[in-house]
Amino acid sequence: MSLRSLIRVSISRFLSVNRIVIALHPVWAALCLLLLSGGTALGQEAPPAAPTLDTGDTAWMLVSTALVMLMTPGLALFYGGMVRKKNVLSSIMHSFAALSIIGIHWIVIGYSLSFGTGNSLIGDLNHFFLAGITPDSLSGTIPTYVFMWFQGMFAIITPALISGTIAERVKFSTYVVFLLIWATLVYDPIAHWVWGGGWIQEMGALDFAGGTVVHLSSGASALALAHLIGKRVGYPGEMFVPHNLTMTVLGAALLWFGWFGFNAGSALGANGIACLAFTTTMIASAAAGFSWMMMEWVFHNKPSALGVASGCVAGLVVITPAAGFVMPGSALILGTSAGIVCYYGVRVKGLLGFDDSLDVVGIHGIGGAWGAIGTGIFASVGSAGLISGNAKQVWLQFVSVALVALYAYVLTYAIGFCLDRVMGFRVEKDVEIAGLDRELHGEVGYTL
Amino acid sequence: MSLRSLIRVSISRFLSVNRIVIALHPVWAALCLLLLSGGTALGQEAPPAAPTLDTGDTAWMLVSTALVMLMTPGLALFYGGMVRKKNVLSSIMHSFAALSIIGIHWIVIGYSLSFGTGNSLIGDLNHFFLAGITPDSLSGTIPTYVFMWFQGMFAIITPALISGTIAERVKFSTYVVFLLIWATLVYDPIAHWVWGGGWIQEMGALDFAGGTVVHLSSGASALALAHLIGKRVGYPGEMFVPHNLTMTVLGAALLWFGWFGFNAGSALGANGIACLAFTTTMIASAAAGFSWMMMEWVFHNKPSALGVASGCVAGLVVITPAAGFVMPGSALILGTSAGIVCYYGVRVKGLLGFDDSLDVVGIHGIGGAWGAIGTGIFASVGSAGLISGNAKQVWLQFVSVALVALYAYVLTYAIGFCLDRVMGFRVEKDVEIAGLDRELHGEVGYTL
Amino acid sequence: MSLRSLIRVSISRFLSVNRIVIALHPVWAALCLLLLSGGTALGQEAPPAAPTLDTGDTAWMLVSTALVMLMTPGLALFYGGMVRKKNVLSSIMHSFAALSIIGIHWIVIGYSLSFGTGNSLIGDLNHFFLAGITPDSLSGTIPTYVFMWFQGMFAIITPALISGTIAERVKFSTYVVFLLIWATLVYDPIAHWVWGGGWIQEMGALDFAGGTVVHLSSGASALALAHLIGKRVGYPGEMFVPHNLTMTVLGAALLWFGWFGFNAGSALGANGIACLAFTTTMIASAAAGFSWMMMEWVFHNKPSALGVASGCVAGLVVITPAAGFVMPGSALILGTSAGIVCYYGVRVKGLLGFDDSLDVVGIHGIGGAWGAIGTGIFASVGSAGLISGNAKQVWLQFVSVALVALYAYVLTYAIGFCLDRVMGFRVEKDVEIAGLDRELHGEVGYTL
Amino acid sequence: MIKIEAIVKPFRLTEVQEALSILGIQGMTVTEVKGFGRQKGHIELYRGAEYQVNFVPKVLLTVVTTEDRAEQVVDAIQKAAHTGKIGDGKIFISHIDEVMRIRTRETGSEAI
Amino acid sequence: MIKIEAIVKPFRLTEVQEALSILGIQGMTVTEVKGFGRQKGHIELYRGAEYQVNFVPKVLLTVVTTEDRAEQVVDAIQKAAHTGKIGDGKIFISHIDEVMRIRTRETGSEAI
Amino acid sequence: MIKIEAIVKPFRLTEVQEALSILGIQGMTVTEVKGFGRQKGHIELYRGAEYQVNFVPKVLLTVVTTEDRAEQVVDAIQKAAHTGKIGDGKIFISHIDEVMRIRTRETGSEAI
Ligand SMILES: Nc1ncnc2c1ncn2[C@@H]1O[C@H](COP(=O)(O)OP(=O)(O)O)[C@@H](O)[C@H]1O
Ligand SMILES: Nc1ncnc2c1ncn2[C@@H]1O[C@H](COP(=O)(O)OP(=O)(O)O)[C@@H](O)[C@H]1O
Ligand SMILES: Nc1ncnc2c1ncn2[C@@H]1O[C@H](COP(=O)(O)OP(=O)(O)O)[C@@H](O)[C@H]1O
Repeated sequence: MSLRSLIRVSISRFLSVNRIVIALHPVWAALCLLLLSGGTALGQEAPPAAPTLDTGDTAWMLVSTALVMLMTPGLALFYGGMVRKKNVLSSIMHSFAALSIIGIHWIVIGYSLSFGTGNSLIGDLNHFFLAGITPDSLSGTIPTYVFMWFQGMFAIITPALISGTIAERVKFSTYVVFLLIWATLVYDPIAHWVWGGGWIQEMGALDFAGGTVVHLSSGASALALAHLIGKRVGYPGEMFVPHNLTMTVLGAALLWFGWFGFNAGSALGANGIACLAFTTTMIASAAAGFSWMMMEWVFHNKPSALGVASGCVAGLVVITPAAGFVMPGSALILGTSAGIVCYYGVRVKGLLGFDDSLDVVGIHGIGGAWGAIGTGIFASVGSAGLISGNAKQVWLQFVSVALVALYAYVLTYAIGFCLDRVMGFRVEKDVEIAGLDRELHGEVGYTL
Repeated sequence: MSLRSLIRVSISRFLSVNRIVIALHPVWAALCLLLLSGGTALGQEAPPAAPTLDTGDTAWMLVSTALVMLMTPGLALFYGGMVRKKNVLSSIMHSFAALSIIGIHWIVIGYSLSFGTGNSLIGDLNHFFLAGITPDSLSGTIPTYVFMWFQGMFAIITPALISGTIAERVKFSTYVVFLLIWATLVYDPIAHWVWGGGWIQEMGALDFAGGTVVHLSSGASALALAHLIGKRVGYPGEMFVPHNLTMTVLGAALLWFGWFGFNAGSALGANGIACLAFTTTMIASAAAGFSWMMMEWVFHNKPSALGVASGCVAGLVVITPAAGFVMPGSALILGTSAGIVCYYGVRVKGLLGFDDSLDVVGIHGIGGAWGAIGTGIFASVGSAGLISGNAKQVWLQFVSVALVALYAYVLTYAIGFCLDRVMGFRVEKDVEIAGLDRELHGEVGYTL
Repeated sequence: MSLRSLIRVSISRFLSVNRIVIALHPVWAALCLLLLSGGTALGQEAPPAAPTLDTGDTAWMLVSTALVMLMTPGLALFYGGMVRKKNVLSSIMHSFAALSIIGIHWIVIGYSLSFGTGNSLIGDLNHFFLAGITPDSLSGTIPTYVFMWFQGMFAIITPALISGTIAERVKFSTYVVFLLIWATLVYDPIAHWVWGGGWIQEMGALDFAGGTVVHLSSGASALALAHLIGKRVGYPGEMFVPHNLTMTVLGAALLWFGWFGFNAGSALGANGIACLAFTTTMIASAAAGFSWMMMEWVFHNKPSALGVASGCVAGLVVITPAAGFVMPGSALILGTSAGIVCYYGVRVKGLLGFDDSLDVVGIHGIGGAWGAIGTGIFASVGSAGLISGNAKQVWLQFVSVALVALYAYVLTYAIGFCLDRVMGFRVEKDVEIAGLDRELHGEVGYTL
Repeated sequence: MIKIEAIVKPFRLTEVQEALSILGIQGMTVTEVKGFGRQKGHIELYRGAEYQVNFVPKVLLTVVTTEDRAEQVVDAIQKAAHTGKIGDGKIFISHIDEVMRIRTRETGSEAI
Repeated sequence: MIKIEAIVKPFRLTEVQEALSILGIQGMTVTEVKGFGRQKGHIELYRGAEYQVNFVPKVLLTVVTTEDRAEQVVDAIQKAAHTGKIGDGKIFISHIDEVMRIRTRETGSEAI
Repeated sequence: MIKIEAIVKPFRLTEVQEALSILGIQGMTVTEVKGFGRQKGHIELYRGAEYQVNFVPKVLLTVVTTEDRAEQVVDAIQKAAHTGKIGDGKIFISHIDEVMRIRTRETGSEAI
């Protein structure tokens, strides 16, 4: 089956599915997607099956998986420090709910929908409840169990990222339901497209560690929810000031630390590419922290800790899809640009007038998109981008960015819209004023 | 030197040493048990000596050991956030004192008493001061040094867990002495019974990563001290509210992160069982966080961050003895039950009317016991529990739970009783009211 | 070329250079050093090139590198908690600026100047911008990329350590420039001397993981800046009390955790020596935490959390140069002495009347010097110190300590002096009173 | 001189300040306080232990002004702080003998 | 109307409130303050640097009530806050001109 | 009895206390407050959002003393708190009816 025809097929299917999805209630849509997965398998299991277990690779993947798990609590602190004191625990809850709920969803259907053979649009349910996986199953040189959880940690942090946009006003019960539907209808399909043998992978678009799957998808979904849920009471007039930046900085540090597992772990082994990804990750984060700091210094004469922390995260976002595909010099360019692009990115909400509480759109959406395009430009290791004379790669990246963003935005808006009708997506005004910690969770962050 | 004669030597040495221990007095019960140890040794060194060093296994065990070390500071924060502001540093000190003091105790006698050949009740002093261990010594495929410290980190965190029960009123000097005696008379023997070739191991009871050795023993000991030390001034009338839940949540996150080393590291290598243990650990923690949250939601209509964090820890406690023996489905059941069992567990103190400041009994005691029994029910990998048709395993688990709990309770009560007589276990009332940080440690947690 | 003559050469060159350095403006000095690097190579690449990649070693080094990276944010918290609330973010910024700026400096010239062949005084620029390194390049059994970043993390944390001395009053812009010059003129040469094939390495002085390169150099430089910048407004009369010791304790915990990568990672593989280094590191930290605590207990009757945390860090500092060279018993002696030596070390500033805000001189300077000497005394594994009958080693250690301290002090003073003239090293008095967070960074740490 | 102390709901503070600055009153001192009264507090739950927190966070505004302006100040505060729900707070008015501006030693109406 | 300001030891607050509610007084305002007086503070030690902290945390209770009830209120507070040890605190009694309830504009005794 | 309330810059507190103890006055109560007035606040920037923080941290010193000593107390505070820059603060002087020491029930000048 030729690549061209294949793309035609996939895209047409993709669109048709999409139409259905938009038309129907999420749960139906889920069904449709699942039914479609009956089709003949066009994709294949992500990592090529290899004969024997390598203890070094396994050790590294066990650690990487633990590191990526740590990123979600890191995110909880990164976000928790930026909200107002009265909402700190509710923001932390958003991440811990993702850990608990997607942690279960993943082993039940998530992994199978994402990495089951299925077709080019969605996996299958052959691994429902991890069916068919034993301690002896291998994915490449590592046990499938650790590959499964390494991927699972990505599925967990992605919706948690979205929570930053709706922080300080989202209704917790609705958020919990949203997590489950979003993971099923948005994350799992996209993960399948890019890594599970789906159409994007077949098309040849590159995403080393999740620039489109994780960051772009969460950023685009965040924009949809920002549009849907509306502004916080008093925004932007009143003071919306981070209540504890030391917590935010600690969160950024844990994110950075965990990101080494996120990116270098995506090599799925302790090899030269893992070390390259580690190198580019460190360079991009440092460079972006520096460039964001310089932007603040030049334009406001005040380099801030929040700025450096935001820059480092932006750099990590942008290098994610490129980590194992680019050389250090390119990483330096991508990182430096990340700090500048996202510095302006977080200002977009002001212009377009939506309330993205913690700048998920500005950093993960815009940063994720730029990173994916940048990968098409700078790819040169085990792949070829513009600088290696392969201009077409930029186009492939662009297609994947456009369609993933579109899909994530539309579906998330649809899901959010239905949930808003059914359960209400937002708390009462007086609850919002009194604070979510006290009203929804019956506790307060500090008694100092 | 023949095994028998070697054992005779070790035992005689051991007893002579022990006479000293007993001369210092506390525990007759200990003596009785030790006298019984005359019989020939059936046990042997925990990990079977294997020919060569595997760098992958070694890498994983180095990391696991560091991860388990991080759990103790994680516990310091988990506990520190739950006490009142005036006692935060004293609670943190309890964990750091364990790191410092048991850290030394372990290399001097702890490791040898726990993992020395000895007999079925206690090890020997052949490894006094790590005698006989060199950088070339191997335990299985890893250097003995890393095996020694991996086990040492367990010995450190176990007494630190107990400190949660006596927080906000225990006298620091007495606590320090307690650490040393408890480690020698309670932890080291139990560790030997279960992992060092002792009677529980011989009996065939299962404990993959320390459900009985770490959690049940600390929980039962905590109950003894709760009975001995009495309630905090003003308990339960006044407000005993966590002063900084963000710190507690961070602590829970570090515990969770470190627990991957605790459980998956207990495979002593980067192999399929390590990955299985990692998988079950993640599932149980997520499931328990979720079930505890749902219990709060159903019964109080307020799912709380403290609840989710407590649930996650409860799930980790319950899966600990089972981690490498059960399949994911069983882990889901164990985890879900953990959140429910411990949700009620922390309410027991109210009914029985003792003051277990930070719920060590409710979570580690009850959770540890349930986990050990549950292992007997669900064991199916490299072992056989009830669901694999081996009902006897449940009985073996029950016996080990009962005797470990009894031994820990009785000895701890005896040790505590003596220390209370000799040094006093509790601070003066006005010291308790003014706060331990200021009064005992001459510092305050915050100057905000 | 014989060792003796070689040492003569190196030392004479060293002194000549030094004279120039002292005489001239830093930039010139830089030039001189670089020009000298034209000479024939006497040194050689740090780790002997080995044929194949070992996944286990690579896994461990990837983790170790991530662990050492985490130490710098850990330091940010360790320091941040000790300053006054109004300066917490500025202190955190000092560490994050090092991560961002030295993170770039290292890949541009730092790595090449430190580990390029060059001569016995400085590397070369052959690896300018990591030239000549590919994902396939190996250093020993690990990819050069991970070796490069492992070393890079050391280059990042060293100047960050210095920032503790000038905290609460240093001008951020000047600090940023200082970072770049100091890394080029002080850190990179010293790293080359000790690990890059420079004169200290040739002379045969031992430094397993950076006692002289990291701790002594930062401590001596800190002293120079303390002399140069002067005391904080109101020091010592007013209250200079840590504003958040829980943050400091968390920082200490992250430092301790990361230090396992720092020391055990310095074995550059997952082998017996790495496990030995892990063991000695844990022992020294525990012992020093205990001994510092006992000193406080005996002399003030108040063992403090800050004391234990300081002691643990002191123990880690002292064991650093010895970690892989000494046996556990020696580590216990070194650790215990560390707590006592540094307990007095932090009191030196009071006697000599300088203001070392966070005791960098007392802990890293004095501790680093003692550790280097102690290594000469206790070295016995893969090397021979006094206790192995090689008294000369103590002399070699002494020479390296004396010359590194002298070099670091003099150059740092010169750099600081010039910067003070050109940009001013210290903020205005009213800025210092209002707090650096608000005035320099336009933000505040907490809004509680 | 008259001292006006108003205990109001924290989220009305900005409104009150704007109302006062319209009257040309810039100077005031604000203190965070805990209020006990008809307005009930909230409930917190920690591992099943239920605590009734019976205070409500309030802010205390202190404005010192001249006799003649006192009434309009009180009026402005009352209107701006008013929500009509229980817990809107109180205003206490009292005489003080003297005011001094530390910077200039000015006293009386010059001082404020 | 009478304003009663009592500076008491924090851990006596609950007792005082109970004593007042027995008198049927629910409304009061509480402020956390630092007290300096005969009662000495404590010493803190950080890496050998010794600091004498010479304030003691106290709480300031403000109760506004009518002339006729003032005496029993003072009495109740004094009894409830009393421990007999140095640092029990002070009670300040003063007249205020007017009280207004923001919610209703009621004044005088209706307002409290 | 006279109640003297002084709003001063936090970093002058120690000086003021020393000045008062020279007068033999040990007892006082200190409250952290937010001051609004001529002295402008500062600007904070978070991801490009600029916030004008228009209060300034101040401390409120409350000293109750006898008529005869009031003047020198005010004088001492004014001198010690004075920097000459905008924001030095205010001193409010008012009469109170009675003071009671909780520990001893002493009243009047014995109570302070
Ligand atoms: N007698 C009083 N003395 C001092 N402060 C009071 C008094 N009564 C009420 N307050 C303050 O006024 C606030 C509002 O009073 P509350 O009775 O709750 O509502 P409302 O003023 O609408 O009747 C309380 O939180 C408390 O701070
Ligand atoms: N002259 C004063 N003016 C204002 N407050 C005072 C005065 N004297 C004492 N206080 C307050 O009363 C508290 C208790 O006073 P103190 O002298 O310590 O004990 P006692 O009231 O038992 O003599 C002090 O902490 C302070 O807050
Ligand atoms: N009318 C007022 N009522 C109460 N407090 C006031 C008043 N005016 C000023 N203050 C307090 O005095 C402080 C200093 O006043 P400000 O106008 O800033 O400087 P200055 O006193 O030098 O004129 C303010 O921060 C505020 O706390």
